[in-house]
Amino acid sequence: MRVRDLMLVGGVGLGGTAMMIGRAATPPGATISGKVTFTGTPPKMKPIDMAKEPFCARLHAAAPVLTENVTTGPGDALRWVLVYVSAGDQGSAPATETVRLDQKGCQYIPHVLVVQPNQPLDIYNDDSTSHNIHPLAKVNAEWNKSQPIGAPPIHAKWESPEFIPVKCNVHPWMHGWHLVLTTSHYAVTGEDGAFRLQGLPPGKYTITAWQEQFGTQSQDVTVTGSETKSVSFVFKATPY
Amino acid sequence: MGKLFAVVVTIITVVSTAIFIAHTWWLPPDISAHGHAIDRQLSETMISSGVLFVLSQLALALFAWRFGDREDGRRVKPFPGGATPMVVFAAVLVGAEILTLTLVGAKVWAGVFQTPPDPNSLQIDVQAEQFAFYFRYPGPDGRFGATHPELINEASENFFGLDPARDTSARDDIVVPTLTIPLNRPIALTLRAKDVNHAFYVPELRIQQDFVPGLTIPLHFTATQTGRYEIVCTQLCGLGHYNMRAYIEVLPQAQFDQWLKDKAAQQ
Amino acid sequence: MTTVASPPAQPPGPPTPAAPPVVEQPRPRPAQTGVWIAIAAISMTFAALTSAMVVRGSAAADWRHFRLPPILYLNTALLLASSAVLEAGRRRVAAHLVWVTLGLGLVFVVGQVVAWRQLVAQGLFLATSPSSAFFYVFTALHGLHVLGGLGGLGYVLRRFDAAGPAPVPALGAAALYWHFMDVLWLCVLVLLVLRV
Amino acid sequence: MTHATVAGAHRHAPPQGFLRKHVFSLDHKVIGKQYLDLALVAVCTGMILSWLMRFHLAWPETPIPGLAKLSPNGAAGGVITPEYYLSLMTMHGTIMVFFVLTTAPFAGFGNYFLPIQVGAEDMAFPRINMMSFWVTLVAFLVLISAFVVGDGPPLSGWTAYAPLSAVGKDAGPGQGVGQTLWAVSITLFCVAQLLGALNFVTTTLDLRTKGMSLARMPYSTWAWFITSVIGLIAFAVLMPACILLILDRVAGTSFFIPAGLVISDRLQPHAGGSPLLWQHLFWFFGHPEVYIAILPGFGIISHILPVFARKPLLGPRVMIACLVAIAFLSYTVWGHHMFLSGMNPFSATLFSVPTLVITIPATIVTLLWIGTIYGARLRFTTPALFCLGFVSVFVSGGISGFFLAQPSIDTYLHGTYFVVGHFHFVMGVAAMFGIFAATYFWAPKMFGRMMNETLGKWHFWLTFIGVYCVFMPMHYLGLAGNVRRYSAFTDDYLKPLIPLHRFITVAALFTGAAQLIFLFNLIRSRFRGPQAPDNPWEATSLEWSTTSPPPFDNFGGRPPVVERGPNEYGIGSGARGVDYGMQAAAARVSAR
Repeated sequence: MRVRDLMLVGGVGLGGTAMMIGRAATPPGATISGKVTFTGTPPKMKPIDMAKEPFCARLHAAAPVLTENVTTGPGDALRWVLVYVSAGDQGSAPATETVRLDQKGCQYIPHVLVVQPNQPLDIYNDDSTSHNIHPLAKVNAEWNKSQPIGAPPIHAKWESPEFIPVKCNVHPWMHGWHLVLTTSHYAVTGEDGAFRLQGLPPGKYTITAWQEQFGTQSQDVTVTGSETKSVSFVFKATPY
Repeated sequence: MGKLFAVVVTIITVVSTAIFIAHTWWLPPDISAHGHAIDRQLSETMISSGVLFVLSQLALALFAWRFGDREDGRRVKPFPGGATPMVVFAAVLVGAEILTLTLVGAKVWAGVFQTPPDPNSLQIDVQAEQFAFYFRYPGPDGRFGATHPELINEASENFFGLDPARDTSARDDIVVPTLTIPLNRPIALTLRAKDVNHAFYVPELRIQQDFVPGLTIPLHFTATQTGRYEIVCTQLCGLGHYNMRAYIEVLPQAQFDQWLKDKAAQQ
Repeated sequence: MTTVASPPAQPPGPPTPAAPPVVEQPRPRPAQTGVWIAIAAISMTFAALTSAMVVRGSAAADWRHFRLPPILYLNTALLLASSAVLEAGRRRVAAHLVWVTLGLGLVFVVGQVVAWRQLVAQGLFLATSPSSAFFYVFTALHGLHVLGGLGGLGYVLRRFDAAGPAPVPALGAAALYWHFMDVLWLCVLVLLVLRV
Repeated sequence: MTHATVAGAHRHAPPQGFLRKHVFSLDHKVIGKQYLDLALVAVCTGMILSWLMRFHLAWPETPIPGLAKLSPNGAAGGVITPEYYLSLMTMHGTIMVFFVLTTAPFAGFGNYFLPIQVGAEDMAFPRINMMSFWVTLVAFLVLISAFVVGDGPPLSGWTAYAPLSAVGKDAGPGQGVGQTLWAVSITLFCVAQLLGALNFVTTTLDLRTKGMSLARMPYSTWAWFITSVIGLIAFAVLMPACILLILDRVAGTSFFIPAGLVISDRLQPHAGGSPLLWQHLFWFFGHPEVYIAILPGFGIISHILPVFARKPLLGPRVMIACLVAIAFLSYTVWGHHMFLSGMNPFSATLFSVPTLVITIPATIVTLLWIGTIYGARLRFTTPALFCLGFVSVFVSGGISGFFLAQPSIDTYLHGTYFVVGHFHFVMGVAAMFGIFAATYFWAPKMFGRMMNETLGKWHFWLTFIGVYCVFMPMHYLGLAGNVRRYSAFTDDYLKPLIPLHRFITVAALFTGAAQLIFLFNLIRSRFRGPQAPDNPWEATSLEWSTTSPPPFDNFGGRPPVVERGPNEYGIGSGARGVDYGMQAAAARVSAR
């Protein structure tokens, strides 16, 4: 049971980004793909010192975890950027598969998690320490629950679209996002800043990119048939 | 029944006292310059109140043993001398003890909390928050940047609400979750709370002080032994109270200087 | 309060044969005593609030001074008048004067509400500043106690209507309480004038 | 005052019908029993909460069977979350301090026996008396409702330090609706106790029967009287403090919340308030509250001990002087809870002196009890055993006060289990022993039947040994620096102490289980067991001059005339037979 859980976590941790980019194996319709980058000097990704929680500090003794509010990759790529269809989507069947959020090594995995309204969300504590999950929701109902060692997963769902910052009250550095979207056409950029929205019926769409610190940018795109269009977003970064 | 009571009270008294005397559970070794005075005060109180404790419990036990009703029509005996001599005796005895404890204790207390810090102290800014401590050193420029609560952003590790964009003195401030201090050098902390009440407690340092939101509270001490100790919060601050801790790392002066240099380079 | 009439406790032993003569004492009046005790407790409550106000005001950068609504002085006059009427009513044991007091007391409470509305019109709400907060707390708490006093007067009037002798002790107790409401209000007013 | 039958206002006809007789009764005896029943429900609740806490401390990761169903929010899968632990702790403290330690010895027994002991027919204001009980009940229900409303019960402790208690739900689960309910409940409780104290003081001053001078009042009456004077001042301060707290929470004021607080990543919209103001107001109430809990115990012990020692209390006037001195001093020491709070360190010394001075009357009181036993003819009944146990645990708890009263030592011991051990001994266990002694002593009078002595003695021995096993080790934990109010001991230096915690937990579970004997005995003796005679213990005070239980107006329309003080034991030749003189001649009244 425990072993299987851990393997599952590992799987999600490694493959999470890939899963989110390609949700299904090339569905029919058009594709919008591209890359999110920045110009200017972004803030430093600072090492997080988890000395307060010896269990987690030991896990990251060799290589400290870095802050994730602005995560950059090679080629000025920006990671953890949400790209989604903000207008023009004709609607799709509600998502029913369970999304999983892990607390592992005193980090939220994934840092940015996308769900659709009422999609089941299971929250696991994989650490040998107690965690607390406090989504600072404004539109949805805010809650604040601890998950001690040995407690079962928390089953949650979000009812309305909202970008919800999530924090752990016990570990000040633990921050993540729950993004509740009505559309099923979305992607979260990986280390290379790339994204890919697939299976779009012909039509005119507004594509929006959202980064937690730099805000949003939008572009209108019209697609026909099964063409692939390329769109890119560039955020202006400041060091502080 | 009276004899049983006497035996039970005696056993309880003897066992309780023996554990105190044997120091089975006792204070951790003192690593502070001022702690020996507190320890002495504690020991003196322990001895004088221990004597009172044992005497009263044993008197209670003895009287319960001796003065049970044997239904023999014996007359009750009044307490020798009545209440007055005993009351006067007790008042004088306890009064003298109080007087001694107050005079000595007030001096100990004043030595810790009512003296100004040494002017050569190392200044460190401490912020307590739900549920962690963060420590700030002024950096190479020797100045602390101003704090702005509205700029506090834990996601980017800006725990103090510094404004490096506009405030250059804030750029080199060193912020760490472990209180690293040099050996035998007076340390002057300024305690500030970000959200609710907290407390700073290091048993080995024999020091404890609350953080109060809205107040800046000074606290100073000198550590006399190297090592790694725990700082814990003793003022109920919310759900993570039990897990609110930090470590204090006492280093020899040279190692401390090196540590500070390394940290400054990382900023 | 009354004094001890009986002999002091005796030492153990047979009771003294000749008990000293029992002196006739005035009948105890629990209602009066109760009101005195209530006065002590209420004074303590307002003292606590006053000290809270002093502490809170001593270091506050957010303390906003404002002018008290002038109607307060009219209300003060009304309350003092009502007390005078009640005192006359108590001495003559006259129910109609108690009715007048009841009316004046009601007008006082309404007047206090008008004072609140005037403050609200100036944009001074409960949470605007500690000064306005204390103003509302003091006046509301005093108003509640006045309403309690009105209840007491109502009880006295009901006793007047019932058969039997006039409720002199109850009237005396109610009057004592009512006068205390005056004194309390004057203290509160002085405090507000000085601090707010 | 001397004329007992004071006047028409209090003389009311016996009530008819079940509701008027047993529920909405104006009879002080019924109200006293209602208070005691409320305290019984409260103490069971509070003890179950402490069991859950103790279990969690010893085995933090072990699920508690059934708890997941009872509280799916606080203990998913049966494992208590840290916030739920703090909620349990907050509710345990609040319930025990307010609804047990204030309600039972003061409001409960006081209501029942104060009027009888002074020879009155009822309280001075029966209607206010009834209201006082019902407001207390509502306060209790409001508090308990926090378990089922909103995010659960509050978690800021029974002291509810601001700003944690004042900022609302950002401060954690239970700090929303739950904390507001707490503040409302305590406000109501203050109102109820003020009304109750008003009655107690007036009754004592005005309704004493013929011959009942102040000097002839039993010590329990004195203690209730002094306690109600303390209560009048203390609750009159806590009530406005709670009102200000409620306003901070619901109306956006800033009495206790300073500017610039960032809680749960949100800058709080408050400015300028003073958290220390709450602490001062709270402890100005809070320290006297300790004496509200324990002084009735002093009175009860001083009242009962001579009965079973068959000897007058040593130094009766000194005893009363000490009670008055303690009551007075209790208002000068509140700052000793705040030595390390950030107030001016100089004032710590000022508060430390009266705190230490209080030990003088407390020591004298203890010595008077011990001196009373000297040369006595002790009858070891259950109430007598609880009196002796009271003296023992009071000594144990009082001694540790010497340490905490000194700021220099408090620097180390503040906020540790040493404090927990201290106040549980001195105000928890000692006050409970007072309640037990009172229950065994007065149950025959209240219910007309004797309680079972064998069960009572088992109850005493298990409890007496049990509380020492629970609370004495807490002093050792405190010396080792074990911090209180922690839901788990994850710190390195605390881990070696966990075995001692397990010992305490096992002892607490056993001691708690021993209380079932008491509960069984108490309930059984309402229906079974030998009928109680009027004066089964051969005691002197007025309650023993009337029937068991007393009639509606206490003395069957013939108020007693008091001829002696309450202290007339061990008189006469010493031969078998009557060795005591009753305060008033026993007048057999017709039981209704």
